[in-house]
Amino acid sequence: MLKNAFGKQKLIPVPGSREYMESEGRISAQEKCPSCSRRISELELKENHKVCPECQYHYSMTAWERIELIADDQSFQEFNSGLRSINLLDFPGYNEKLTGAISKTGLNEALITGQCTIGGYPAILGTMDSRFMMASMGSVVGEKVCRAIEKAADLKIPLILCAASGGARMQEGMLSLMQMAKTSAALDKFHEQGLLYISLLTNPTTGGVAASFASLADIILAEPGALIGFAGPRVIKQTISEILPEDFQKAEFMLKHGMVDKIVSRPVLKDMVERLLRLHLGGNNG
Amino acid sequence: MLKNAFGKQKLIPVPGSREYMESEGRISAQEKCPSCSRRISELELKENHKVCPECQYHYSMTAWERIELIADDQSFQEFNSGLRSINLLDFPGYNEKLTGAISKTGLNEALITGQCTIGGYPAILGTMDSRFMMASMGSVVGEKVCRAIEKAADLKIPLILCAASGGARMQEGMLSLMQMAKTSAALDKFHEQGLLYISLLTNPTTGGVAASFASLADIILAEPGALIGFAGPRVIKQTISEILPEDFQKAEFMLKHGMVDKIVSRPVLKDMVERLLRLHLGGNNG
Amino acid sequence: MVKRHFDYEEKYRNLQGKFEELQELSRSLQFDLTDEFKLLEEKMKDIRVNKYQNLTAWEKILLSRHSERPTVRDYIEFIFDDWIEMHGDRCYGDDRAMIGGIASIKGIPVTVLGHQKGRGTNENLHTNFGMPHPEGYRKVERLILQAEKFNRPVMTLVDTPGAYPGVGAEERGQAGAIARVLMTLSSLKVPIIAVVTGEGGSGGALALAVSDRLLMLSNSVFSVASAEACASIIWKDAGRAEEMASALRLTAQDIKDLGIADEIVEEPTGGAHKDFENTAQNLQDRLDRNLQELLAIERHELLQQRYTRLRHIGRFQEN
Amino acid sequence: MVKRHFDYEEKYRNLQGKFEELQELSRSLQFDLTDEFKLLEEKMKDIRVNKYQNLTAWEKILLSRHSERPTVRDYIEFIFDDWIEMHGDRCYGDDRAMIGGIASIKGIPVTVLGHQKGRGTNENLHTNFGMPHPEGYRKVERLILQAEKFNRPVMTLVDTPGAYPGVGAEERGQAGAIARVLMTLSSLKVPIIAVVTGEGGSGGALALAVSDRLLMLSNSVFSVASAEACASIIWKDAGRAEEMASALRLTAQDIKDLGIADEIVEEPTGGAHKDFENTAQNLQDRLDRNLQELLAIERHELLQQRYTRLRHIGRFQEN
Ligand SMILES: [Zn+2]
Ligand SMILES: [Zn+2]
Repeated sequence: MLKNAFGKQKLIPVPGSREYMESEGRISAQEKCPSCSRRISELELKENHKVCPECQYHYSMTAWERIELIADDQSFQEFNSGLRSINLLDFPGYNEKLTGAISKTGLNEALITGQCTIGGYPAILGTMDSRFMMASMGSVVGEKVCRAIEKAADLKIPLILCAASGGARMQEGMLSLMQMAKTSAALDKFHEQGLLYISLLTNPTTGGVAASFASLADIILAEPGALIGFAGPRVIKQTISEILPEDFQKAEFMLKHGMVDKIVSRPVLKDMVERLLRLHLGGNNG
Repeated sequence: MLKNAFGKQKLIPVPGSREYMESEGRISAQEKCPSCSRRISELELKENHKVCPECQYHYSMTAWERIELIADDQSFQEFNSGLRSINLLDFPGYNEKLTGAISKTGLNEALITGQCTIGGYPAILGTMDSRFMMASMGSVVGEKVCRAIEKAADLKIPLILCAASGGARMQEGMLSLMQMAKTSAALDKFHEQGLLYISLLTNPTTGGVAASFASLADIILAEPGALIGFAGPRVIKQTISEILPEDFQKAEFMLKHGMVDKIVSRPVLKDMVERLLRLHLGGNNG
Repeated sequence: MVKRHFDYEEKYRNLQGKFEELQELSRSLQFDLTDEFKLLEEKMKDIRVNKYQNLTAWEKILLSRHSERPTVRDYIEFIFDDWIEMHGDRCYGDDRAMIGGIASIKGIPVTVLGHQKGRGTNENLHTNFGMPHPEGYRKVERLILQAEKFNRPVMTLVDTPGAYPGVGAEERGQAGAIARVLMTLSSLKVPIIAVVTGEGGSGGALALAVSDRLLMLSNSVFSVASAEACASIIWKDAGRAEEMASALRLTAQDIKDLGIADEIVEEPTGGAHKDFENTAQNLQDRLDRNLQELLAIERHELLQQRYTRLRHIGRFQEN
Repeated sequence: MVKRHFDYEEKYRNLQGKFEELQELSRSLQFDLTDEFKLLEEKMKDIRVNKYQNLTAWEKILLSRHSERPTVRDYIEFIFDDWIEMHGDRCYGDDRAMIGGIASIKGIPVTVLGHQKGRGTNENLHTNFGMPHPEGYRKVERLILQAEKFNRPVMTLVDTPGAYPGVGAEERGQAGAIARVLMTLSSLKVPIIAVVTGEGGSGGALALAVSDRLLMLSNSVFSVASAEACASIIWKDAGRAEEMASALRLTAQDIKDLGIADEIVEEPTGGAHKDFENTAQNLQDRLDRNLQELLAIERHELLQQRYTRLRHIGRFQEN
């Protein structure tokens, strides 16, 4: 699973690379679906919201692709983009990791937050990018989540956070773990005001992000096949030394076990979010 | 289980019977423990709170015996004793059943409620008597539960209800089922006031009583070996046609499955209730 | 032997068959009996209508369990717009015998909950014959608390033989799960309308019936326990279920007379499945009207009324 | 090869043994070295004390996991009066890795919660090595909400390698269960004091550490994940756990320096198990003092302070 999610960095075009030229249409690329092995062209994949037309395998999406999928055209106004991580513990190698992630993704951190409209309804939208250090949650991700929550509360509009994360950012030690408590505390205040929070769990949502803000929504949606859980499957395998169930920790497994409201495939995601926003109009929600 | 609980009606002396004379000390009786077959004299049993000294089997207790066990001497003041069931649906045979139960037990209904002190702490105490039509809940039991709740709320003192019931009183049809909703609604108001409610589950607590007031306490205690559950074991056996687990629906099973706070054996019950009352002093509780 | 199946329609169809044969024969013999046949046909129809207006309690039980009877999902999909089903109790599982979600009725967002029976064996294995486990009741609790958060009225549709009696259900606290829903609904700060569409069986049904208004379809029933169980427990004779059905006062009319149900929604002759659209349309109108009425009541007053209503159920004498 | 066991005491005992042999021998040879031995003995003791004042992060990890280290139940029984343990999540089970109940401290009723490790293999199988399942966190949520209802302060004792990573734990929603406790504690309307008594491992520990005051025993640790796991994930080399331990800043002093812990409760030389009574007594005094301080703060102000404290954790730059 994890491998599938992160093995596709080819898809994210680094300027000058073959993939970049493909994505620019200068090469006609053929991508082999990691699930059904069907060959799909970049263009076909893009037009199908990065979902395999054959087997519905959901390719990893970047934070900006996710925004493009959900937000109305041109409506997204990013905020707090200037927040950047610092190596607060002088952790060996963290600076280099950050620099690498920034140059690879063009992002300052693993989470983009902003205001937009979705089907005309105003909302605060946050999307995570697993290319950025597995979208682990450090001080910046925690802070941006809190500010997004607070912005939605100020404006009394719904909050939508699209999670994707391997967990806490270990390089920030306990300051990273505490972001779980910080974001959960901010959400408590948000819920107190009777506002709507929709969480979308994408591949993968595990560890500290799963065990904090991603699970504390009114409505929890998940993408088909997404890995969702507290502990990583490798850790579990080590602990119990048993073969894990076939669909273990997949979105479908989590649905069956009562942890998510709905599995929503990408082509209908925006429509579903719109309908949910419409049904939550009035009251305290815009 | 049920058989054990109700097979011991010998123990409840009906005036003129052999058992009555035994209990009066006119015959030196020997009772065989239904669990370990040890022979126990009436006196020994009485002095040991109706618990087998050998195997700790808890004999069925009458409502008044339970009051004697828990309330401080002479402190119990019964209220609402004048409420009596009527055959509101003209249900065939109900009048006769009621008359029989009343003459057998000397009670007007299956629940006694009143005010008392326990270790000096004031409380409202209700006890059920399974000899009275299996302590099924009809209009009177529901009404007396509500009045006990309201009395405790008025006086701002803790409420202790000792459940024992086979479920709803079918002879009162839907008016009996609705007592579940009625008692649950009254408890919601009670909890709103921040007051303490301790529920003691004794053998048996099933059906409509288990699925309403008996399960809605802050603290749920149970007697060792008590049958506790929603559906009766016979019904379940019919439905699933499988052999049930050894300790199925026993208090110990319910503890293991997270449904009760503590199993408290009869000799230490009063002490436990006292300690709980002491720890809940202050705040809204007296 | 207790009749287990509502077979009046079969019998009626047989009668109709004979009647048609008679017509056929008379035509072939060139007897002109048109007027007589017309009268006879009308009489037959009248008798059928009359039959359905005077079903016994047991017949209503059988009709409420009829295999062709519309399920809760059928009603939801007809009555509500923009139905979005929600899943799970966030704790153990998703119970397919209990469905819930959000939708709108005449433009007003509501939370909808209901027992889901299946049609046919396969569907019924999937939905466990409409008998929920504790996770079903915990899903209900989660969704009604969310309805309260968003100030959304709640509508419930009741159709279950009862909560499932099984080992897993007991292990996971069936009794407590039902009790919590009863308590939560009793003070939920939004209007609640409940409809018994089919079988209202025991505490498992009651958990969705605590409401400001209780409607019942005219062939639905609501009972403290199944007539079979009551006969077997009280009379030690499950064979007397039919007699027990009458004693229990469980028809829609009985429940209304007892002051528990508020309104009866008439079904067409033959039962809801004979004209689903009409039944569902009627029900929609009633739900809409009741909702409008409840929304007009000041919230504190509404809760007071709900409590008073619950608090006064039951009859007894006091000396 | 990473040292897996804190063996300083063994080594010290060996040294002492040799020293005693030396003393014995010198006595038998009638050398009068009393003064020299006294000096030597004091020097040895000083070195030991000094050692314990300068343990490396890894040594503290090993000490925090020491098999003789007092368990949470030991502390509870010493510190609190009238401890009554409560069980169950009312939903699925009773988690023996997480204990909770009510008790009093200097006459004030409190709700007490903590991770329970066992001593020895049997006990540890019973308590799952102090690694809770979701039902443990749901028991916590139930008991803290009850504490709030009765206006009872909450005290938690943290000692766990982490929440259990297993199939059942995932099936029953470990992530959501922990998240809910974090959220509930953040706004609980009573004072909360947390103490890390041993191992503070990851989110499973954090769920009991959201508080108004966080105390740490001087040899306890608190880490985003185990040093072994971090080394294996970041450096792909579990063998570098010792180096990772220092990088993670997980000792009580580090956590205090990071502004997360408020106070350090000193343990005796050799660790808490070398003088349990003294350690527990110290801890009781600290809990009592902190509770008095928190009870003196107006409730709204207390909640404001707790929120501010949580809201400002983290460091970053903003352009
Ligand atoms: Zn494919
Ligand atoms: Zn015995």
